[in-house]
Amino acid sequence: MGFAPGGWGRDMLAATGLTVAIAACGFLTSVLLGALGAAALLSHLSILRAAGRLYTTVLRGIPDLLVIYLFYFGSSQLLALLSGGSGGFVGAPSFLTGVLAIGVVAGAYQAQIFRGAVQALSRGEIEAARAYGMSPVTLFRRIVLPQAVRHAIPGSGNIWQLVLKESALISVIGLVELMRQAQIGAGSTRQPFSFFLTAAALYLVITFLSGIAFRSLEARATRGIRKAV
Amino acid sequence: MAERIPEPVPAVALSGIRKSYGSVEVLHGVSLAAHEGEVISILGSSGSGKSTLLRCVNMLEVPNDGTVAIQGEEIRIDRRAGRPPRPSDAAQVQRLRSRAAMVFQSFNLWSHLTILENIIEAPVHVQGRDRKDCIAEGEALLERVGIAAKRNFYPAHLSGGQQQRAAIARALAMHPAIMLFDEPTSALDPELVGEVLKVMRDLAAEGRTMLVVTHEMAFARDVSTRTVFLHKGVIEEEGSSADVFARPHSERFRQFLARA
Amino acid sequence: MAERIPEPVPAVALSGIRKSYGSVEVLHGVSLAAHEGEVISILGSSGSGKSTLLRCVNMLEVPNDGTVAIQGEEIRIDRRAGRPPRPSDAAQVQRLRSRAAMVFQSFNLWSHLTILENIIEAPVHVQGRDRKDCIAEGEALLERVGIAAKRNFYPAHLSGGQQQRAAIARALAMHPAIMLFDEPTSALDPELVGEVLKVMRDLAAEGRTMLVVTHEMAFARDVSTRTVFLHKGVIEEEGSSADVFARPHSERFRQFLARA
Amino acid sequence: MDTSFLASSLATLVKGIPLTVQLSMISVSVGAILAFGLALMRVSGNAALDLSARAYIFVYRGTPLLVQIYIIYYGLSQFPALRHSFAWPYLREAYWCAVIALALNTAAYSAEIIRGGILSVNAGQVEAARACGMSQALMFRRIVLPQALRHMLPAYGNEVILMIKSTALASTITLMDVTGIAAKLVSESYRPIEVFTMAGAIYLLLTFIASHGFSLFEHAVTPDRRQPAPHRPAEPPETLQHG
Amino acid sequence: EEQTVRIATEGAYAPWNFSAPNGTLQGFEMDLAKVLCERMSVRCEIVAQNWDGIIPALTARKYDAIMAAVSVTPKRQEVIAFSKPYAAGINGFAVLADSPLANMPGTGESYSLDTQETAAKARIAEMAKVMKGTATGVQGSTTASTFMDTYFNGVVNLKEYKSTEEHNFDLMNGRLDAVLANATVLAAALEKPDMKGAKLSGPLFSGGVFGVIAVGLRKEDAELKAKFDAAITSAVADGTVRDLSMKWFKVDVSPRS
Ligand SMILES: Nc1ncnc2c1ncn2[C@@H]1O[C@H](COP(=O)(O)OP(=O)(O)OP(=O)(O)O)[C@@H](O)[C@H]1O
Ligand SMILES: Nc1ncnc2c1ncn2[C@@H]1O[C@H](COP(=O)(O)OP(=O)(O)OP(=O)(O)O)[C@@H](O)[C@H]1O
Ligand SMILES: [Mg+2]
Ligand SMILES: [Mg+2]
Repeated sequence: MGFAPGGWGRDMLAATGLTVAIAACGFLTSVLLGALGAAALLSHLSILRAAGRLYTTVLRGIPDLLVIYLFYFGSSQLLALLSGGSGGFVGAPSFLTGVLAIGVVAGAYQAQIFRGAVQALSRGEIEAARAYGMSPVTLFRRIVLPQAVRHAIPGSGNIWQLVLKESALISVIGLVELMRQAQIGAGSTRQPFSFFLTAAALYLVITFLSGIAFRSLEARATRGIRKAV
Repeated sequence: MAERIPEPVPAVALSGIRKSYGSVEVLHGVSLAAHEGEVISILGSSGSGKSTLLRCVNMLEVPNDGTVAIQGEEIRIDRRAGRPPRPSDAAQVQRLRSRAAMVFQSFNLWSHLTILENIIEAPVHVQGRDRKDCIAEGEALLERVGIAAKRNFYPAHLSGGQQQRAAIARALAMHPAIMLFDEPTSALDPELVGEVLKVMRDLAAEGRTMLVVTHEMAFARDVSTRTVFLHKGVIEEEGSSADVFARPHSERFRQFLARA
Repeated sequence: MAERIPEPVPAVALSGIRKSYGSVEVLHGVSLAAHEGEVISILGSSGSGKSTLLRCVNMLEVPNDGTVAIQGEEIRIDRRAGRPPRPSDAAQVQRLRSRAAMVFQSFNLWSHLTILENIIEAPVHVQGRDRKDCIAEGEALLERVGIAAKRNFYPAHLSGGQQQRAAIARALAMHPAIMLFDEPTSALDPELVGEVLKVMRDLAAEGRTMLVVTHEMAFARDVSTRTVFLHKGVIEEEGSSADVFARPHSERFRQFLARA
Repeated sequence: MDTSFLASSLATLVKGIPLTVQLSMISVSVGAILAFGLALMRVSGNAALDLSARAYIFVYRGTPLLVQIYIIYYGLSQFPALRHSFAWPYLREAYWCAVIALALNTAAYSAEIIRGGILSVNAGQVEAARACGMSQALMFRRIVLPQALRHMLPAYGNEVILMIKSTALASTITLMDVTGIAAKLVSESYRPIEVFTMAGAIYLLLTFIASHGFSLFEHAVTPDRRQPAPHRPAEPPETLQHG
Repeated sequence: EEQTVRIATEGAYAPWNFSAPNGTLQGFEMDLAKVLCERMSVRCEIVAQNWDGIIPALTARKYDAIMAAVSVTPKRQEVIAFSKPYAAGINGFAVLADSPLANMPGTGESYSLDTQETAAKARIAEMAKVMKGTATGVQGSTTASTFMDTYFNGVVNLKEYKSTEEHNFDLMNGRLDAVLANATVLAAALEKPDMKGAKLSGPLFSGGVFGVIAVGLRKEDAELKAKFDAAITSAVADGTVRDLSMKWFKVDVSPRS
């Protein structure tokens, strides 16, 4: 390890950066899809409910690697088909496909978490918002979201951790993120321990920093709430 | 006969309202019209369906049968068989709701917002009014109900009576044409009850239509123009307040008055 | 002088109770003793600290200063500097609490239990009584407050008044020596108010000690043995109910009575 | 698609199901018990307990499960003292290493979920329990946990599903679970898409059973979210009770 | 104009192919790739790719060739094409020096499963007697695992690992009695201090299931295959491959043809 020429520090840090970038974009995607998924699960239209259930069951159910493969090879086949030729590799950019694949999988988990968070809300307060003429969008934005955040944060924090680790799977489509860099280092120097421990430490640093963010979010979301325990 | 004289459009018109929870019907066809500027007291014993009736007016409960019209506009309800009834046109319901403010029996203040934020929430985000104006008005309202000092508190940190007053202020801030009050003075001490009833009397004088579920006989008799007595989901007695209290027709209502 | 006559031990003795939320003190040294069989009404305007005082009796709020004794046993409080005060002996508090049942202003029925389950919960699991007996008794209590038909409903499916009656039944099922009522009739119609006050009168006759926060002047005057008027966290008036209503000393209380 | 290849892969992969199911069930149950303890430590209000639980959760959520498995399986065996201790007969076995690693990992995630459930219980509900003299433990058991459970089920369902899928990492330490067999099939056939699709179908089936079980359970414990049942099963008639 | 050929490698299989810090790829195959590209007069671009996705990405045209110590097997040949071999797969067992397996029959010898099959099988039969019931580790999805499945099926308790380091760990801490792996990789590992006390035991095997190592190509790229074939043939013939092999492995792995 270390930053001297011939040290692996710089590579590990660069890979950490990529990991954070993939995870952050994937997480944002998952929040978006999760919100839509939860809306579908809670909808009074049975067709939307069924769609929500299908989404969460299938994407939570199949191995994530398979989803990534399908996104990557599937999308390149699709692009090749669209561009009409069978020339070279029509690459959907790896980063984008990776982020989408991760976001779609994690979104299925988020959907369940958001559903639970919404169902834990006080019915009375939602009714009050309805009674004051809020549209579903306003209701969601002004009342449901800020309160659901409170219930959703611990679960969502888990999903963030999941996404962070999941980003390691992206290496199969050619991106050198932290875990792949550790494997490269381990295989090249034949010293797996130092590389995996360094990777673990770097993951911990990310967790530590993101933990601060989550805690301040949680503190904000629980303003004015009397704690039960 | 009087064909040329146009009937004034009622602010709220309920007709033949039936409402069931599961297989139990709690409203058995209630009809009621409130004209502009009328104050209607809804009396009745606990569990008689008063809250349910009030909640049918703004579609928090969708009646299984019957119609609701707000200022002449009938709310369209989708009652296809095999599923619970619901409004066909969500936008219509939102529009009509923003003209009818409600004070809930259990207050239902938004727990993540301070009292002042609770009050300006709907005016700013539903009615799209200017935030600054709303704050100024909200503070004036809080002053009026005597909890200005608590404006930056969260609901969980208020006493019951303070919460109820905040809920009343929240409804007033909407400048609604129609007000639905569900026992708005239940948590207040007698002094404050007097205050709040005075506020309601002023609102009545301004010509707002009010439906008030109440246990305050004095209010029903002296302030409201009309009194309705609900019993087991049926209107047992209805008429001008003066009449009803002076000459009650229904045996049940006579009993109710006697015990009060 | 009267050294030989033992002073009866008060069922509840509060002395010098101070309570602050953050930097705001809401009780400024309240002392109050309730002897066995006494019914004390606590009057006061909204926000004067009535609920807070009641909650200090069973340590839901731990006073920042002063002592609380239940049936002669003083609750030990750990008031080390730099952190909020709390009871030193959790077991003691639990024991004393199980002798003092409370009806909350906002009912606080357990939402995951049916009404009957709510009622038998504490008798079975805290007092360790026989489940069958408790069910039989619980059903009798529900009958008495008029909601026997709702025994298998969840609280969310009850009207406000029904919830309040369930909360009263839940407290009664504990056979407590001391009862703490926080506005137990606020959600009830006048008929039921009469019923519930009758129940409370019976309890008083049985010799239970009661502290009742109420806005019902009639109850304070006619049923309670003593009346306390709280104003801004201080007891402004205290005495036998007959005296207090006939010859109020405090100017503030006179005003309160006048406006009621 | 080569259906006969798919069928023969499926037949081989099915042999891995018992191991996958065993690993999931044992680690989820052990993990749940640990998680419960950790969550209690988190909300105990005792600074020392809270901090140690937090540190545990921080480390276990913060590092990849693969690394954890790696450290438990290869790392611990680096210490000769351990190799000569009573624990070695267990730690020697990849099976127990996998169970330990998976259980410790899910404990950290589940603890956060349980904590979230506990925190979402309304303060009034707890006050009512305190007011009637419930001990802390009784209150937890009778009031807080049943309500917390309702709120946390969706997130916990997620965690169990994740766990079922995470058992796949056991294949990295020589265990032949569904994934281990799949990897072997891929290396023999070089048809990853087909093999992984079949393996995926197996995982989908397992997770579907789990998520369906969770929906049923959630439905069963939330009668208060629905309209009251019109006709409850009749209580035994009065005469019978006396008879 | 010069044609560009993109070659994928794993970059984590020292000393065949591995990365230096900052990502530059090195090793036997990297040196060889340079030689081959010169002889084919094409411009080469080398990319690192995780082993797990290395063949699918080739067929998806992400790159044109693989040089990542890929052995030629019939199954792989169903999916992709291979050039002429540039190395032979030579495998051997490593055991602890103080174990009963320390001096298995045939230590120091080497057998080709192609040309000396009967003799090799005789040796294997003798070894099977000693190794019966022992725990043996191999890297999964490699020719080593195929060899064990073919010749030691049911004899030893076979365990599959993700990498050779991992089975080496378990050899050192006593979970395994023996490992079978590519001799070049084992030899490199045995030089490290943490494998002190381990040694090669029994004969080295080549040919047969170990087959040969060649450039992986898409089946339809016949023209590119022809170019690689020509370049490899010349590099083997003039001893370049042998020189590179001696430089990186200290043994000659160049294919005998
Ligand atoms: N958790 C809290 N944090 C801060 N202030 C509080 C909190 N609880 C109560 N207060 C304040 O303490 C004062 C007394 O409250 P309390 O609930 O005792 O009033 P009350 O006499 O019961 O009034 P009401 O009749 O309206 O119920 C009020 O001004 C209230 O705003
Ligand atoms: N969600 C529900 N599910 C089932 N039954 C309900 C539900 N809501 C109300 N009810 C029942 O409907 C009846 C009428 O309730 P409602 O709340 O309208 O009474 P109310 O007249 O307002 O009584 P109160 O004066 O006690 O508030 C009650 O018997 C109640 O139990
Ligand atoms: Mg009501
Ligand atoms: Mg109060």
